[in-house]
Amino acid sequence: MPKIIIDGREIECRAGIPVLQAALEAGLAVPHYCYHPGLSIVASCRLCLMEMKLPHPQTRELVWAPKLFPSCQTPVQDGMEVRFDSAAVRDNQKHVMEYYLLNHPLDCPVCDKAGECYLQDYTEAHGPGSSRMVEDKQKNPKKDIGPHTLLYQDRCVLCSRCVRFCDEIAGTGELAVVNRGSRGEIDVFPGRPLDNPLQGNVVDLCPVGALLDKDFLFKQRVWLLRSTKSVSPADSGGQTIWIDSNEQGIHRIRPRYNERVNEWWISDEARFGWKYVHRPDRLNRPQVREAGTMRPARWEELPTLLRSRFAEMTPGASLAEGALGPSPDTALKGRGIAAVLSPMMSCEEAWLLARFVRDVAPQATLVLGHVPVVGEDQTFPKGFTIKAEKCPNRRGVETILRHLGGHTADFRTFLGQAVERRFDAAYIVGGYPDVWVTPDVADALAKVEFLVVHDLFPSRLNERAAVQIPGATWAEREGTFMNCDGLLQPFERAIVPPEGVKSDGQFVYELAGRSGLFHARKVRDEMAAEMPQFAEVFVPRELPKHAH
Amino acid sequence: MTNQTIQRVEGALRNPLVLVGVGAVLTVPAALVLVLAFPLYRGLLSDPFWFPLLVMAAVLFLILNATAVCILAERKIAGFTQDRYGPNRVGFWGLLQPVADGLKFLLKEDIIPRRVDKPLFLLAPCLALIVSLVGFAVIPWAGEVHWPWMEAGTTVSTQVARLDIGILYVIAVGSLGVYGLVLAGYASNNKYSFYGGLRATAQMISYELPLGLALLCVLLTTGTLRLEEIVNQQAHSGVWYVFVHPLAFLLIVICLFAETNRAPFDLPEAEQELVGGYHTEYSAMKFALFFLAEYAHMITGSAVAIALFLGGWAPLPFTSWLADNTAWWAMLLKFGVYLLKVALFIGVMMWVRWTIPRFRFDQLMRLAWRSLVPLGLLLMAAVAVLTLFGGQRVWWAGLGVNVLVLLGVLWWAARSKQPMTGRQEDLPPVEFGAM
Amino acid sequence: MRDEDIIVLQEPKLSPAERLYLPQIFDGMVTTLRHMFSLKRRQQVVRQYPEDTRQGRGELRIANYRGVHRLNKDAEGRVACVACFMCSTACPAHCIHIEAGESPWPDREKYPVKFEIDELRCIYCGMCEEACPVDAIELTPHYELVGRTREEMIFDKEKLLQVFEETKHTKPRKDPPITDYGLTGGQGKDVASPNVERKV
Amino acid sequence: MAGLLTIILALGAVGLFLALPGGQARAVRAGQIGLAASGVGLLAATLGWLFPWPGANFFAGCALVALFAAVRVITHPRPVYSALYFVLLILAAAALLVQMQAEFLAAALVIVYAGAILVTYVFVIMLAQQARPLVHDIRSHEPLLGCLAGFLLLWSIAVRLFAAPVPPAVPAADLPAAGTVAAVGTSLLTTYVIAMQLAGLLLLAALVGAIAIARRRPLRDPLLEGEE
Repeated sequence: MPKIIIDGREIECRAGIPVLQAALEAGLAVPHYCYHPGLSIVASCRLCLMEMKLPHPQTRELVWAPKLFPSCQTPVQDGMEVRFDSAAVRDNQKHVMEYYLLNHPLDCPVCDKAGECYLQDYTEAHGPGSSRMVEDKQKNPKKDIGPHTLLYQDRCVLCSRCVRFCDEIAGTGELAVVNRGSRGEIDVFPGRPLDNPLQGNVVDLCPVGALLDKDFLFKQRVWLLRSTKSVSPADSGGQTIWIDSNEQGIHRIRPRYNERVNEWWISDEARFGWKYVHRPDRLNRPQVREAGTMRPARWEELPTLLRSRFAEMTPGASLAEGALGPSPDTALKGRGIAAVLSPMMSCEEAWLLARFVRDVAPQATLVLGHVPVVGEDQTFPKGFTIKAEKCPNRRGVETILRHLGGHTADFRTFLGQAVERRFDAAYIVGGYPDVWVTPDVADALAKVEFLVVHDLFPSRLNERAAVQIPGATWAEREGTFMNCDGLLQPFERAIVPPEGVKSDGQFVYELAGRSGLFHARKVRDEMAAEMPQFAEVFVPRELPKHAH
Repeated sequence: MTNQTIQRVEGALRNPLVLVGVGAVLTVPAALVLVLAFPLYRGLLSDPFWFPLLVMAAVLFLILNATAVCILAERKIAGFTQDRYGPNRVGFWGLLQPVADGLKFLLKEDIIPRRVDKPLFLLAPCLALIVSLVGFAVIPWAGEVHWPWMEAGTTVSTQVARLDIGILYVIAVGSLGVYGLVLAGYASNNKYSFYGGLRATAQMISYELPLGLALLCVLLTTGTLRLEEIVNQQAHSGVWYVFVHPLAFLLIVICLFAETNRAPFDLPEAEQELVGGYHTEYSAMKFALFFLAEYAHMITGSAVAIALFLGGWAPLPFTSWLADNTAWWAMLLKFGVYLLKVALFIGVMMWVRWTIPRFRFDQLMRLAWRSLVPLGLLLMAAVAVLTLFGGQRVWWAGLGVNVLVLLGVLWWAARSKQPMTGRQEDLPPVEFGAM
Repeated sequence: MRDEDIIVLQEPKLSPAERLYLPQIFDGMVTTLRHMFSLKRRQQVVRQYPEDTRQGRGELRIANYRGVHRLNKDAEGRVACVACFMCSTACPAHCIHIEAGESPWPDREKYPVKFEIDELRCIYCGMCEEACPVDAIELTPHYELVGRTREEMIFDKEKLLQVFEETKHTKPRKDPPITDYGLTGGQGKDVASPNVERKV
Repeated sequence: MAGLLTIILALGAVGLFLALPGGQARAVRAGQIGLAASGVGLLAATLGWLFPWPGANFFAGCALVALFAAVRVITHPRPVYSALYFVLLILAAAALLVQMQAEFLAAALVIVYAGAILVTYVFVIMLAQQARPLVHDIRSHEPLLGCLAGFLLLWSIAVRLFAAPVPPAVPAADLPAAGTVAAVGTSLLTTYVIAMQLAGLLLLAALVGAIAIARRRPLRDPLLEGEE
């Protein structure tokens, strides 16, 4: 571990990183635009310049060198001494800032970046308070450079982060700096728009408001948003994200740094895939079929109803005796009952539901629900992978099922058995953003007499369900997902479920016969007592502002 | 009714001519009926059983309506004191405001909160009103009257119940007055109401003592408990007992304020602390009953105080004019005088309400127990000694004793380190809690 | 806190009469009595509101009275607001709700698709007016604000613009350049050109 | 006659025993029926008394109200209601006293009991009000012995009363004015002067004792004491 001295403070840092990175990790707010730890270093913004002690050419004595060095391009060396709090450094920052603002329009009130804009923040912290520019500012047209992205060329500071991202991370290289000097600008090739599965990241990367998300354009001011730590349900990789919401509505999703999964990036599926949360056709009240027609039910009556109906379906002894003890009936108890645990469920919910079903019917069949797979895993040059498995918690549910043992089945087998009318009752959990009830699934489940459907949207099961329970999306729940590599990551609730909907966790908590509020953490502690896999969750470290 | 209709009716009501017209239209048939039925009610008027009841009915009618007028007067006085006009929108000079208020009370939603003690909740306002009304039974409204058609020398009394215990009856009934408030506070199942009820109990029990003591001073002088006797004595001698016992009168007035829960002693309904006190949960007519009870209580209280100290129906002090006149016009005059005195008394009570800020509860209790009770005891002892030596025969003797006691108290107050009320250093800060 | 910082106040010494409080009470009663009978004071102080308004007496400071809001229109009659959310950010009562959209006019980017002020929630502090970079939102001297329902008291964009129409004669708009954003001192060229160059 | 009376009173006593708070709802209901039957029987038995002189009906009405209130005082499960029935009892008793020309006693009874003591009771009950009634509030103490004692007392009085002839109608004006304030005062200050003085002394002692108990000791502040 090399030690360097920054502003007279001795700092221990990782070997081989640039001084800028060391300073940022030490908590210094060094301004910078072009540097990004995930990208190659170009040292073009000249804002992170520092003073450094070098040996005097004659005396070999260490003295402050007369020129400034880009801290992003200078790797740390043991014993080196640099400083950022000198007059020269501050002068440089001020002048560079003034330069950046020569042509930058002052339209912060309508700029979507305002509030998280490096230019704004640095101007306030380091820059001049006024511009000496008397000429007309250069004006460039807005450019529509891709299906998701707009480029406001006026606001661009030519840090080239977006260009490097497309070259290095996405490997598609759509963006380039065209022209040179003061005419330089970011552009795409005619006919080759910025359109790759990671394209949304360039908006986050852009330190100013030059690249904007069409989706988020004009929607909100960023200071109104509340960021919640979450995990993307888009694929089984477990990309960590921030959910930015306001007034119980999601407005955008941003990557959350995660050294073990997605680093600074997320896929577009994770970024733009949340729209289904606000679909107007979501189920919003529980319904119970009575004499062939569905009637609205109260949430409070469901636990008793389900419990008693499942108990009825259990042949043999009554529920009161129905512990796991070796009674002659045990062999039969609950053979005709199945619970389909969706890989969209969190580990806690899956566990509570599985336990409930096994509690009522010890011989019930537990099924891992439909696992949607689309194509192949897609790996990008620097290793970022988009998983083919489009559900977040297949592995978590599997772990639970394996632990609980007994009768388990996969979804196909279950459907096959259902067709053979092996099941009298089944509790089906959906929660998928897309249509998952294909006609054959619907037909197979139609053979189940007492079908409980816990899902987000109306589907073909509507006509067949005996009880229909509206589900909540992941943004409305809390819990943990286990990604395909077994990494257990918690996510928090960002918004409340729509009116009439109870979060899945709370419902299964009450279904399991418990009272009070569902706290994922407490349930997880219980699970951990039985399953060591759930003892530790992984929470990536949080980066300070502007320090990525 | 449409808005326009309402506006038109309102506009019409504001016109004094319309009022006069309506009044005339109502008065003429009433007068006709009275004249035609004269022989019928002549018998009633001269009957010693029925006539007082008629007086009672008239008085009750007057008082129940006077309450409405009182509310208007209260608001007007409040307005005037605060350099405002008070209600002046409904009717000429706001005169129909009581009608509007009454209608509002009738038409408002009558809420019975879910978790109240329902029987008691309903009983409380009735109790409060009943208790404040039955006190009128012993008020000698206008002495005796001799109707022209009666035999010479016979009279009928305008007093309903000529009880031997007169004033004791008033005290007995008055002491029941607290139940309405306490039950309202208890039944409402609301902590503010509850505090109001507790405060009412403590306050009324405490102030009954000095009230009784001050009454005793007068009774020692009068030698009778009968209110009609006491008024007669004053009317004949012309010496109203306020001149004999000014200090006792002062005590009685202070206690009356407390007993009727009027400012500055309106702790049971202190809005700033207790929302509305014991009647927080009451609405519509049930609230109106409390309102009515408060004003009826004020009227009873002041009528009793007037009978005891201010000569009852006697029109002028220091003369025995009208004292023995039992003519019907004299009776009417006396009655008018009595009502005028009551009105003035109530006017003063309102005037005080809008002048003096509310006491703190500990101050209130301290005033009763540390100032008024000792003062009353002292005064009563002094008057008792005086009476023993026949001091009731000369009226200025009582005055002298009162002045002496007052001077003595002043002297004591001058010597003592602490003020009679207010902060006292050697005591723990909270004595009676925040009830 | 040191001992010498403590100032011990001597309570005023009360005379025996003052300790009885009665003289003070009578004093106070005389005061209130005097007020009760001073018709002149009453007439000076009280306004008979619907007939006698502040405006009628010329006492309303039109320039700074904070009454109902209005949304100003620019010289061409378009809403002046650029939907920057500054007012709703500054609003301490959270009574302003804006939904922004792409402006249909070439000289600016954003405009409010929806602009609602809950006049019942508003505390009329004037912070929105202070925050507005284009002087689009203003408080007017109009204070007679009544409604029969809560919904009626949520003023939408049309209603707020209507208020402007009604009050523009009593309180004219200052008419600053709309694209200024209050930041450059009137340099009206700072906004990105609305002509989108299609690259796709 | 005496036998019938005994049966009626015994019915009342059993009814009272059952109706006392703390029993089963059905038993309470039965007890109430028993009490009502007993009351009706008593009314029927005294029917001969009811009309001999004007005002007797009023007397009987007040007496019945007093009896009913008295029963409710001990059978009502909620202390506040018990206290209020006590107030009703006092008022009915006062009315009876007024009937007997003892106006002073009536007034004194109302002032002292209803106006002071029971108000204090209500005050205390309200202050000590628990979330739910306490055991000693909802369960009567020694119900059997109490009912038995009450029954015996009532029985002996009733039997003696009914054994005597129906009292003659005495016009109110002819009754000796023993209950007037003057008469009461005179007898208090002549015949019973020593008793009254003793009672006064006793009350004074009680007052002094109450003050001594209730007096608050000044808070002892160690800092201040050190200075002294």
